[in-house]
Amino acid sequence: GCSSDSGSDDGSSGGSSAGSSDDGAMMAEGGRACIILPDAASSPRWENGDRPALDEAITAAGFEADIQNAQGDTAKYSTIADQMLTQGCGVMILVDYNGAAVTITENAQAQGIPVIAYDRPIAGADYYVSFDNFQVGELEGQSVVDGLEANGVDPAEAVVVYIGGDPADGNAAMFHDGAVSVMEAAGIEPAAEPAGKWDGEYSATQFEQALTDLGGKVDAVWAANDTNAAGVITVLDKNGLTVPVSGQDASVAGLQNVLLGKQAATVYKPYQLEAATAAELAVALLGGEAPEAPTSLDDGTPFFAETPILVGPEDVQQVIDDGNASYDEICTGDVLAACDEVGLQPAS
Amino acid sequence: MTQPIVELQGVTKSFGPVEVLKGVDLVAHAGRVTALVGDNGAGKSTLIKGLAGVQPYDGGTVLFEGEPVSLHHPREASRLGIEVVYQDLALCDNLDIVQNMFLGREELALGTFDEGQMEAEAARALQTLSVRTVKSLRQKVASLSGGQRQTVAIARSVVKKAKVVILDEPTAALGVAQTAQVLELVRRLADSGVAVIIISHNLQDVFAVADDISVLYLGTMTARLEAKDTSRDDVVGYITGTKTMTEVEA
Amino acid sequence: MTQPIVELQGVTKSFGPVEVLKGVDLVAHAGRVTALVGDNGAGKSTLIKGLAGVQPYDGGTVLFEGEPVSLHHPREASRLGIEVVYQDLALCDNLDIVQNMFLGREELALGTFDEGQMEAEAARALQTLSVRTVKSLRQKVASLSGGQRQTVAIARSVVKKAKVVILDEPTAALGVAQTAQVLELVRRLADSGVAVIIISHNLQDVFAVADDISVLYLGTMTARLEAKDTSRDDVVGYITGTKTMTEVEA
Amino acid sequence: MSTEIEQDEPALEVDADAPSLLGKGEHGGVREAVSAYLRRVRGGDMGPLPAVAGLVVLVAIFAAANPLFLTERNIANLFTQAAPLVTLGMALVFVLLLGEIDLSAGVTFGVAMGVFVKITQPGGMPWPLAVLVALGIGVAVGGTIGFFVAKIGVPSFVVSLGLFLGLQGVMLVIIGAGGTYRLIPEPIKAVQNRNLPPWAGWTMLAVVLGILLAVALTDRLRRASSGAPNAPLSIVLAKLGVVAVLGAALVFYLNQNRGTAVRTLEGVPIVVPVVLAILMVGTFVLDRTRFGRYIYAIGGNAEAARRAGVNVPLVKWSAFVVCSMLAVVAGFFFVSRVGSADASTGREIVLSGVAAAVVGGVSLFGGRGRLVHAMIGATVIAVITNGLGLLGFSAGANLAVSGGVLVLAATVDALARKRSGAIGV
Amino acid sequence: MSTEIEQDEPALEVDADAPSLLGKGEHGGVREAVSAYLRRVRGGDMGPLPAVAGLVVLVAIFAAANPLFLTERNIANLFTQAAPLVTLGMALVFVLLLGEIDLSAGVTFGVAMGVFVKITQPGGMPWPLAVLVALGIGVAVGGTIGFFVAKIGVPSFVVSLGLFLGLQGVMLVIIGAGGTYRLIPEPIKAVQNRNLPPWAGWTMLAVVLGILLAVALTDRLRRASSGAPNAPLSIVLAKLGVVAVLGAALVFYLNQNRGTAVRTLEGVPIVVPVVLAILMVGTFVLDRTRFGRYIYAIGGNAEAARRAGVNVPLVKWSAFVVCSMLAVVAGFFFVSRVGSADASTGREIVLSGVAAAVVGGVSLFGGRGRLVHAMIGATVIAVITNGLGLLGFSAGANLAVSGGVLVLAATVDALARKRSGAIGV
Ligand SMILES: Nc1ncnc2c1ncn2[C@@H]1O[C@H](COP(=O)(O)OP(=O)(O)OP(=O)(O)O)[C@@H](O)[C@H]1O
Ligand SMILES: Nc1ncnc2c1ncn2[C@@H]1O[C@H](COP(=O)(O)OP(=O)(O)OP(=O)(O)O)[C@@H](O)[C@H]1O
Ligand SMILES: [Mg+2]
Ligand SMILES: [Mg+2]
Repeated sequence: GCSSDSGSDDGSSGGSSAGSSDDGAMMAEGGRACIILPDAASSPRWENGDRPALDEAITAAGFEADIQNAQGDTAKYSTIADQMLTQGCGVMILVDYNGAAVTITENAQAQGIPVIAYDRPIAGADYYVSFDNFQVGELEGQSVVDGLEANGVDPAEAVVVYIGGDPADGNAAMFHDGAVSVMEAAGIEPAAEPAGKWDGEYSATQFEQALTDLGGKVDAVWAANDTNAAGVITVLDKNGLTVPVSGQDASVAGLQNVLLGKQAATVYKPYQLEAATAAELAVALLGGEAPEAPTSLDDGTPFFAETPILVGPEDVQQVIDDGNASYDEICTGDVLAACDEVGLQPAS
Repeated sequence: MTQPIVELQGVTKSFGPVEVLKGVDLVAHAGRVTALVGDNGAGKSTLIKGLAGVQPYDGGTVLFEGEPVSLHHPREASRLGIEVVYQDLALCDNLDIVQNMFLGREELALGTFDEGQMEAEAARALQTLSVRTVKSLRQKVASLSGGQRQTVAIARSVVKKAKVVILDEPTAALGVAQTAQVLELVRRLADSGVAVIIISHNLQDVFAVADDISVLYLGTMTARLEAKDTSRDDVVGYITGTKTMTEVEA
Repeated sequence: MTQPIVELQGVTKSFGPVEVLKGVDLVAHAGRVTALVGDNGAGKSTLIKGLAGVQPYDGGTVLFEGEPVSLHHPREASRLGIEVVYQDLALCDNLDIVQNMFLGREELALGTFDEGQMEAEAARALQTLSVRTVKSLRQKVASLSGGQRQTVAIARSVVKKAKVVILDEPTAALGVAQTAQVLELVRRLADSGVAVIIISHNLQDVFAVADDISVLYLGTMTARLEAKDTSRDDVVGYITGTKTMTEVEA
Repeated sequence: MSTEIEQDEPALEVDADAPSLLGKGEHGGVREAVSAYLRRVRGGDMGPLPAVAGLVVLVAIFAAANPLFLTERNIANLFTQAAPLVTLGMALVFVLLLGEIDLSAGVTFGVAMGVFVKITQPGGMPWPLAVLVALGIGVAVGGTIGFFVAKIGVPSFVVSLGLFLGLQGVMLVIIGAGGTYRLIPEPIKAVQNRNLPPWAGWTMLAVVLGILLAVALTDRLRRASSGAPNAPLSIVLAKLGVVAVLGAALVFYLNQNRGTAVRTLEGVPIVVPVVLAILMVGTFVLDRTRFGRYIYAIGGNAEAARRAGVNVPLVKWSAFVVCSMLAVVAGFFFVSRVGSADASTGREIVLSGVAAAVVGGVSLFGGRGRLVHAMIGATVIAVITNGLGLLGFSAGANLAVSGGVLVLAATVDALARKRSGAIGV
Repeated sequence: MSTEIEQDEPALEVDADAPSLLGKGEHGGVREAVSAYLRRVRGGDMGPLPAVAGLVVLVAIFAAANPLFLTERNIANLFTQAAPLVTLGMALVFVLLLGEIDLSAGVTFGVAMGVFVKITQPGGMPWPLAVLVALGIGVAVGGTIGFFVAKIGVPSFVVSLGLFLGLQGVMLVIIGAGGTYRLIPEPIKAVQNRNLPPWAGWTMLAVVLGILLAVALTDRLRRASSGAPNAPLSIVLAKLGVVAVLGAALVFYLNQNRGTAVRTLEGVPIVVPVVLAILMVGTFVLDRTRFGRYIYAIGGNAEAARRAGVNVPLVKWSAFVVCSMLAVVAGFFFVSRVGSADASTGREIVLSGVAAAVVGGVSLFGGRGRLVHAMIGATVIAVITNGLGLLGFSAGANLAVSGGVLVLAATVDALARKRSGAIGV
């Protein structure tokens, strides 16, 4: 395992190598934070949320941030890492994509560069900063269970369909396991669990077929994210049904569906928290310190855990206040009435 | 003699390092059949592809009815009234006989195809050419015999009224009766005032139908003769390069 | 007469609804040139494609040196020593002259191609056929003239020693000199003991070279003649169907 | 021995010995027509028959595996599920016929839908205007691909792959923060989620039959007036009869109530007549206009078409524009089903669209295929997804079975064509 | 007038008037060879020249945009980054030359790597055996596709799309949802992550030059012995000289220390000689064996090849097997770089592989292209990714620029070919 001590050593050796370099371009090495984001399409947060947040925090501390996106391609991921290491890094913040970050972590550490695993665990990383994805799943499961109870349906009797994410994605497995742990505890058995994908249309078709198979009866749907939930909700609408549907990401459509009562809740992960922690940690490492983490993972990796938030209609205001959604985008047309009902305001 | 309808002056064409036409002159008169003969690879097909706009010449001048014209696209040749039957036939295998015959010149009525009209015209054109064994006008040309394909290509050139008709070895794959019909067709086209240029290796056919004979030898025009003033042996001599001449006035 | 090397008995072939060969008999003897003539679309090419294994017959028997054989694939024909020049030439445009001539019969040495050997043989074969205008043996056949392509296809059939050589309209695109060379080649092949079957519409060529003449009319064999016993007009009569006969013993 | 005809054209002498080919091999009544068709099929001219056979087999298997498969409800699902792919497949036919491909068709509609959904958020543009904007994006993308392919001669695989990447970038910029946008305009939502009232279903059928009859009769009149023979009227009526019976069965079936006890759900989904209209107009264009004819000609032999005076670059360019525009229409069906658009809309679908066309019998090498082939092929693929969805396999099994069934469906087609020994020459 | 030659074959009479074509148009020294080459290029026989030109332009642009681009370190990165795509591109050339496609090549190596990584977990199989298993998976997949394409006649687009889906399902079963396995065997890791010692780099160069020289000299001897003329020795030496100079420059460059002060990093990455070996063996097979010649012949005119006695189904089948096996090799380079395999390994790469080949000048319609074209095309694509990676664009801009540059690279190629007016026939 990597103790925080070794992180400190690595940090200083990175700094010394920068000092010894006579190449002007290499001067930045000690002061550069290299950040790789996984993709752009699965969730808007990476490009629109994390990128500016990390960039701002690190730049404000007087360091340089090199942020790139692997666009869902493991080979590209490695290429980007090579390019970053070519330019020199003082610290790396990696969001793993399908295991691509493992070797990069080793390579970076071999060059004395500490690695922060961001949002997704990486075996052998020096630090792990993340929302707890299992907990995200638990919250989703909780929203389904609560929704059923609010409708007066006994979870043990309820017809619940599971619409998961891409099975090749490690996080999808964690969301699933988290959700199942809660739902199972409440006595829910999946009535159908069709093949999943991070894809609204595919989810719509799969849900429609499951619904047909169930004779048109469903009491709740566990959907792994807002996009999948949107596909499910369209099919429910078409069939004149309204049942609790879970989701995550607090996307515009997700929040609107929550306000309209078509989606029970969406799990909100204010990545600013995550980004702020990671940036703070990176800045400390760049400055040669080795901060202590509050907890650690099973394998001993120091872990800074952030807590996800379940957002029902009443909690949408917080998302808006955080600047992670805009009142103008959400409260339009048919949603406006629902906004007024819960008294939503534009962010101050 | 009257002004030629087509006159090529010093046209040249190279493919990369290979010079195929080395400054060729050619004239064709309305109402006359001009035979273009020459050895394999002499450049005959290249010469007429230039005239058809399919493979533009690199240099030289083309006069049409005395005016210099640009021929950089088949449509330009078509607009001037030049119709060509290519040696490689250039048919669309996936289309049927009628569709091929009218490609690029479909008969429209009410904005859509007038299939009946086209079928009737196609039937007449093929009958003219003594076609007996074709099963249906709606047969795809991919399934035609060699001679049948050639007949379709020739028929293509007569369904539209042209000023100049160029036929590149039109009878190569044809049977006895069909060859006779094509030669008769050529004669009649010329008699009706069309300038016909015919390429053939069959000197018997050439003498049967041609008024003028131009001989191409390794990319240069070595002889321009009137058919009635020359003999088979003479022409063979020019073709094989054993005879040369200073150009006659055609 | 001796046993024929190839004997077809009542072969039939249909394309969907269209019956093209309606029970055709044909014999070819070693050392003799058999001409196969007939109108366009009579079924000549279909007949020899069956013999080449390219388009197997639907019915009938093929005897090779007296033994019934199966011909369902070109390789089977090739193994029997049957070489064919197809009317549509069947060359690979993206390969050069040498590569085409030796396709399927490459000369190997040390497990890899012996290019020098192949070039030398190709050069000799083309020289035999009076080829003058080809620029290089390494030219892609896509860039050859019609006659040059045909010469390459013919040369293909002579670089390998065969028992039966079938030529489908081999001189259609050839010039005067090349045609003469091909006819001479045919004669010499036969003289060296090969059975040659030649399809041609040029009756002059047929009479110049053939020993036997078989006439196909609308998918049936209407005449089998010895060239020396018949005349051009007779043959034309059989081809166009104005004359019919009970079969002669060939 | 020969007669002379006086006419405008250079005098032609007809060989009286030679028969006129007019109408040869095209006579006979219904019975003759049927037996001629059967002979044609045996002769290798299969058309979409193998795909239809594959479809029937698939339907039979799924129906046996799950009795719900053939319920009115599932059949209605099938129509709406298949609509985007059917339309995308038809769009691709226009470029596949040329021997080209458009890998960007999916993201093209993704971008168009991203823009559409965003500009029709409440307070935005009126939806009919936004529809035009979306179609305009289709034209722009298709025009760009067409320009590079037709004018510059870049292989369409590379151009459209470049756009596949590039447009995803554009998409990210358009969709931006907020990620997923809900589809607002009700009429667009209705396309996939509402049904025609029962009477309108019957009207639709009547209109279709009327158009088919009118076209057939006009044709006959015109042919008669130019002296070309017509097939017997009985054949035309028999064909129409078959369409009428199948159509009536379908409309009747879909007009049954497939809702729950509390909520009726009946009628033909609105998307059906829209797709039918596209099919009919598109088929008309491909079969009866110069543009369509030239697409086939270029696909068969581009050089021959060029020599015949066809403006090959223009036709190619236009085909790409048509493809992208129809892809945008497919996009409308897509978002109408999903109810929202996000940055990944349309990224996955294009290979399925090409596969749909190919399974239906369209050749990737150009020159062979019809719109209805793409429709049937897309239906095959939609049935696979639909049927497997009912069976509730795990993701791994689902993928493996989908792939296997796709190959098998294509095998039926290939074997049928092979057995019939269709050799081109 | 004519002379007679005595020989085994039927006596042929040579026309003494006709010139012998032997060696025609192939004489001359270095100067003539260069000018003949230039004329050939002007005449439209461009080979990979446009792709090379595009590459040079790209390199110049990126070098101007970021001074780090041309550092030893980045060049070394480029080689290892490009290796999987280069190998996959070369694999695909075997089927593209036939006019076929293999959309499953990426997931094929995904499955093979999934299995490989799993069975070589500590306590598992020894890695050399596991390598054979992985290659065996390649043979099995290629054999399956080849069977459906060559024997049954299903279009390869559909078969390989079916396998693309199906193998992803297999992957999920092997790896398990969400699982990631680390690559354990050091030798496989070393391929992409370790370098040859400097002396070995020079040895590699010497071996390559030695092989090229030996082949050239054997050829000359053989040609001379059959009486065929040889090009002047000076040309052979000049060509070898060019290879030697470029190779030496590269080896020298890569032998510089590109590590940090504390850790030296120098030498040619191990993957380079491996890829070179594949290139040379593959080129040998395509140029000098029947199998290779028949692949070109089938791609040019399958019917002509069949009539020439080529066993078309067998050659096609084998080409698919070779393609899948080489794809597995690409997979080794891929996992060696990434360090782990999961259920999505190889899912995205195949279109880039095809694009690499096409950008390099391989025709999608078959019959035209060489392995080195795929190598150059893949390098173009790798340079795009590498260069943009140094510039640090946002995801949207990065995608948009990649797509645009890809189209531009292909445009260079198309314009070059067009300007030279290369028209077939
Ligand atoms: N695209 C091309 N590239 C290179 N050379 C070509 C090309 N097209 C034709 N040639 C060469 O140009 C010469 C003339 O060809 P052309 O087709 O004009 O001959 P031709 O007189 O029609 O012969 P034939 O009687 O055999 O048809 C030939 O040597 C041929 O090889
Ligand atoms: N694949 C096919 N499908 C349908 N009909 C075919 C096919 N191939 C040939 N035919 C028909 O079979 C008949 C005989 O064709 P074939 O090519 O054998 O004629 P041929 O005697 O060689 O004529 P030609 O002298 O014109 O070359 C023709 O009517 C032709 O249309
Ligand atoms: Mg010619
Ligand atoms: Mg024939």
